[in-house]
Amino acid sequence: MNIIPQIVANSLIAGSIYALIALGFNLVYGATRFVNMVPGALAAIGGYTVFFLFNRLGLNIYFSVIAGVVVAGFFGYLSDRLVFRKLRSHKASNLVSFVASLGIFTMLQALISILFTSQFQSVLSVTENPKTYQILGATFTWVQGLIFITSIAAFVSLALILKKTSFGKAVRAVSDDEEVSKIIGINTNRLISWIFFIGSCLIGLSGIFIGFDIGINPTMGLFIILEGATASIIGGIGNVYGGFLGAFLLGFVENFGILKIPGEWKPAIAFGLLILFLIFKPEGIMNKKK
Amino acid sequence: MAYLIHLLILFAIYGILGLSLNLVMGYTGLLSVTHGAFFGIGAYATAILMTHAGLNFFVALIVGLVLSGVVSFIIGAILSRLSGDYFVLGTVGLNYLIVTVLINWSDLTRGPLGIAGIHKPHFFGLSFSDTPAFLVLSLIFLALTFLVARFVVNSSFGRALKAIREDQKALQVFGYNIFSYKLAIFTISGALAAIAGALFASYITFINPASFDVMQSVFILAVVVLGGLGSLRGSLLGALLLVIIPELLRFVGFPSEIAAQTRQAIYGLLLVVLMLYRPQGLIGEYKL
Amino acid sequence: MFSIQTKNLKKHFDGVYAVDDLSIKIETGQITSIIGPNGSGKTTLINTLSGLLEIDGGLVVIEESEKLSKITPHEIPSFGITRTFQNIHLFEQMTILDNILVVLTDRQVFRAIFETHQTFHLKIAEEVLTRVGLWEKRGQLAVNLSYGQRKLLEIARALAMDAKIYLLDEPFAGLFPEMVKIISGIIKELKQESKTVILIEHDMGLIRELSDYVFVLDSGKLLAEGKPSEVLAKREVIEAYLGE
Amino acid sequence: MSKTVKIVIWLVVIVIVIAIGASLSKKGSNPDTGTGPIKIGFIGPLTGDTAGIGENVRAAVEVARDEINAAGGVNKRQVEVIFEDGQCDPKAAANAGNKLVSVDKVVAIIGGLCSSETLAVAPIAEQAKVPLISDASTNPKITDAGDYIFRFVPSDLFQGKFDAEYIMNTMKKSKVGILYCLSDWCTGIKDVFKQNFASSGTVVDEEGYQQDARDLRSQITKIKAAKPDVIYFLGYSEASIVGLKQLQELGVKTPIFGGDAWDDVKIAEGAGKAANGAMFSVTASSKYPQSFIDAMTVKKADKELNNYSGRGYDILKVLADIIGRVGVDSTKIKDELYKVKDYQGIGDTYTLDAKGDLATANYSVKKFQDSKIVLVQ
Repeated sequence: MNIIPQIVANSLIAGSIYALIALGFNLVYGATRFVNMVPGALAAIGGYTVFFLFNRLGLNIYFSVIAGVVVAGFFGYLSDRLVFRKLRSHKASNLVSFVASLGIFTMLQALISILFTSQFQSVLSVTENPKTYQILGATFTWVQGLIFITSIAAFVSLALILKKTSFGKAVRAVSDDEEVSKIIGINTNRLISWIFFIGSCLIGLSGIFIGFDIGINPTMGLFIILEGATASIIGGIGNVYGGFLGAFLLGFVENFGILKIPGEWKPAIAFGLLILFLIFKPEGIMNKKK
Repeated sequence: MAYLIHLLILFAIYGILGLSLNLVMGYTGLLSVTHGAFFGIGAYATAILMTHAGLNFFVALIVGLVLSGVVSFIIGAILSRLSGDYFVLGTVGLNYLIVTVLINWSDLTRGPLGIAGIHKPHFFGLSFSDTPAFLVLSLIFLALTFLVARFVVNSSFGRALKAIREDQKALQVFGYNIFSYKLAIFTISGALAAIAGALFASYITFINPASFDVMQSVFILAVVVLGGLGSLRGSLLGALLLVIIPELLRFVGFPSEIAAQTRQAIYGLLLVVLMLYRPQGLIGEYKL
Repeated sequence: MFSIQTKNLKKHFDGVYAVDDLSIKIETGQITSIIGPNGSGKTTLINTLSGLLEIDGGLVVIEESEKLSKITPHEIPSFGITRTFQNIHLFEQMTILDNILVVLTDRQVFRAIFETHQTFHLKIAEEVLTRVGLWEKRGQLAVNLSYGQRKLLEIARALAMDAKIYLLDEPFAGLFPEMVKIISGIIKELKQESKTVILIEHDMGLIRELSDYVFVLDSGKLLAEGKPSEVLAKREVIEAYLGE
Repeated sequence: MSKTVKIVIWLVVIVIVIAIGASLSKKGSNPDTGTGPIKIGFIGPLTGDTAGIGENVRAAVEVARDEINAAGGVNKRQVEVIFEDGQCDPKAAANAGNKLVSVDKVVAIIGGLCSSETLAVAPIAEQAKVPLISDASTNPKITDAGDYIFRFVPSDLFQGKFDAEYIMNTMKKSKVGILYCLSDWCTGIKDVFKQNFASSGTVVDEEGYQQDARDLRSQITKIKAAKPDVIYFLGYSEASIVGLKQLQELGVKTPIFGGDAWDDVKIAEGAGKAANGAMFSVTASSKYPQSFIDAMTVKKADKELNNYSGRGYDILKVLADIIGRVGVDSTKIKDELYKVKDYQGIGDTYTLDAKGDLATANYSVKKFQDSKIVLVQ
């Protein structure tokens, strides 16, 4: 029984989750130009909000998902408004902002485990048998299918917003050069907060999907942000299209790599790839050489 | 009182780690999140040499020092090419890689089972098995590390490091091969961290890969950032505060189930407040 | 004897030729000025000569012996070259004294670790800093100096290198008259010590007063060269400056 | 950075250190003087990804403490249990151990749940002559960690051997695919299982996964390709729920056998139908008494009742019984612990051998059936 189609399916599923994270991560990185750890905690916040609304209060699933995304986005906006905006006014270096984002990350993660204990929770109760689909011998559940479609949709809509709308042009201007865009009258602070909001919504969504597919626990954030960052570097940091491509490349390399080497080396593949790209092609596939 | 001695031993270990990281971060301006791995390499080198090869602690320490120096040379060679955000991400990636190697190379490191039964150091009949004696030994090593660090910092090499921190591009033009300087400071800092690793392995008598992961590197980073970048005494201060104060929280009667999480939350808040109001740390001079 | 020559030197950024097939000869012991409108490739030329930018084509010849198609920044002192920067590159959070000492002490890693600055280093530093009037302020951090003092410190740092060839990128930009006098005095002293000076400047008065030879660049090409009085009178030079 | 600010900061630091020293010596009660509460320590992971198990055992020990105190305590003295977070990390466990031994001067310590905690605290307890009784550390190295070190859980040697024999002889399978987590418990059992299984079966594939990894699809796909006739799946609750679901999603029909960490209602409910038919071995223990389950429900820890919480409860009960007989002298307690024989607890029947380990460990096999756990043998 040939397992290649199953490996391809696994890679696509992993790739689409990484894609959502990478899209959000890149959007935020593009505007702020530093490695931000906060989105990791936002993924957990998204997942836990849905868990609280759907599992604990039993509200409608679609409402809880939308609420989860908005709450994650709000926390992203809040972190920019209270901390990063101040740091930008101090002209703080991006290493200072990195350490600050690390502080917020640790704090949010600790608060979640205080509120929800550090138990592992599965969001979708699986009593009813999950409907699985079969394509060319590769099986996947409707949740995984939904993740794949949403990540494609998120990518397309984001690409359209950036290209067509005036908001999109302003976002690209700020990503290129914050000072210049200040001069030509863009209220960069407000815009960056909006970018934070959208980026955090995307990452919150990825946290929610991980919750549906696998489950959530407070310490899920660190690995998510590292995978997201790796995918963005491979694709081209700050470049939204690059992040999307890098995510699927990472998914494929990770899953096909396992064929050759034993499973326990799986995280080594992702970080090995990260180091290789950092040294030989730091600007990633999509960006031109800086 | 034995508990305070125990904490002071940990202070000495984290003081050595803080000093060695400050050389790379405070003086050369490289934000490295891989120091936990150097700490681990030193611990594992000593533990393996003492348990498998039955070497005396001090011999194992020296061999461990050299081994970690070689590994940090290789890592330095890889990382010194990167700069800014890429450097930070590169160090995080390498830390993960090294921990994965420690977990999976099970015939050398016994993988997740860790290495147990590492006995205390003894030196021609003089045994350091009880904690006060071990504290004296650790403080001696801390003093040695401090002197080495001060020697390096006050030398012309140290001044060049600060210049790399300030303006690497300009310094090149005046005849400095930046790559070899970064490589040298990485090796020195890695070797010094190995001392802390050896002390940790022999004091706790059991090590496993989990205690040398990215979170450990973040803790060491916090020690340096809190104490102050570019100030050796600052790293000692940072180590003292971040080892002692969390233990105080054990006595503040938090209900036991949230005591540990509140510590994490306060520690995260500390980082944020520091970065907002005092990025150069308590008694540091260099703003990151 | 020409201490530096460029042979069809080329430097491009994504197709735009900042330095386009440039061949110039710099006379030893002379003050040679390079003038031209903004964006004519002056700073790019200096950055290429000092190894900060890769050479895309052509050669750089040092002392008519070394033919170089590639220069790494840290090897230029071995060719007797040093420079200052148009936008100041000082070691900000270090004292003025350290800014000088760092270019005096040993470069080799191993020897540098076991060396601390000696009295003779201090003597040179004192001499150079007194020349620019900053010796009393040697304990202060570079970041706290005024704009003019920082320009002087950059010059002092270059002097401390005791090089043969000095690349000065707009050393007078934005200075008060008495600071201009100090720096032009230093440049003249360099000439008496038969050092080669390449000066980038916009102030025509200074050009006439200081330079022995002038090259005029326009969008990377050599427009004109010669004595300052002849070159500055040429019609096309004036047009290039006024912009057609 | 004016001089005065630096001096002020150093003064503040010195004051803090003195304050700590004073508070430690003042707070540290002198050795047990026969009055006031009997202090017993507890070390287990209250944060991190094994905190789920840690919190559950803590609740069980609290239930035991309340029962003892309600019945008038021991020799008319109340029992006080001091809970410290070991975080499954040697340094944190050593911190906790030192604090319990030298500041709180506890009479005995329940714990190290993770083997890494027990191995780190063992030398501290041994030096202070304070008995350390682990409720869940199965690393074989603990057997000879010291004569004050005990455990009320069988070492990996027993479980690995039993599982290998059960799969070979009862299930009559010969080609096994092993999926194991990279933690001391899983690796320990896997190594012992492989030694015993080699006698008549072959291990067709062996895939490890990070303890907190949640996407096991690639490992499962590889094992499926190796066509084993049984899968030996070792993991804690979280990874097991996810693993069982993904095994079902990937259409794996081969029978699955797990370790005693699966004796957890949460896995039955979390994995639901995906776990149907999966079997696992667990130390033969009668079902928990209803009174225990009700008490745990009160502490809202009922959903996560697992194999180790019963053991934590039993250890405190055994300690109370011993202290009742021989008083609080820790050496006497140590000697009594070696004499524990056929003590019928709620988690197991305990008989300790000369090394402080459980002498016997008979296992029963259970299986998941429609979100319930059913006894097979």
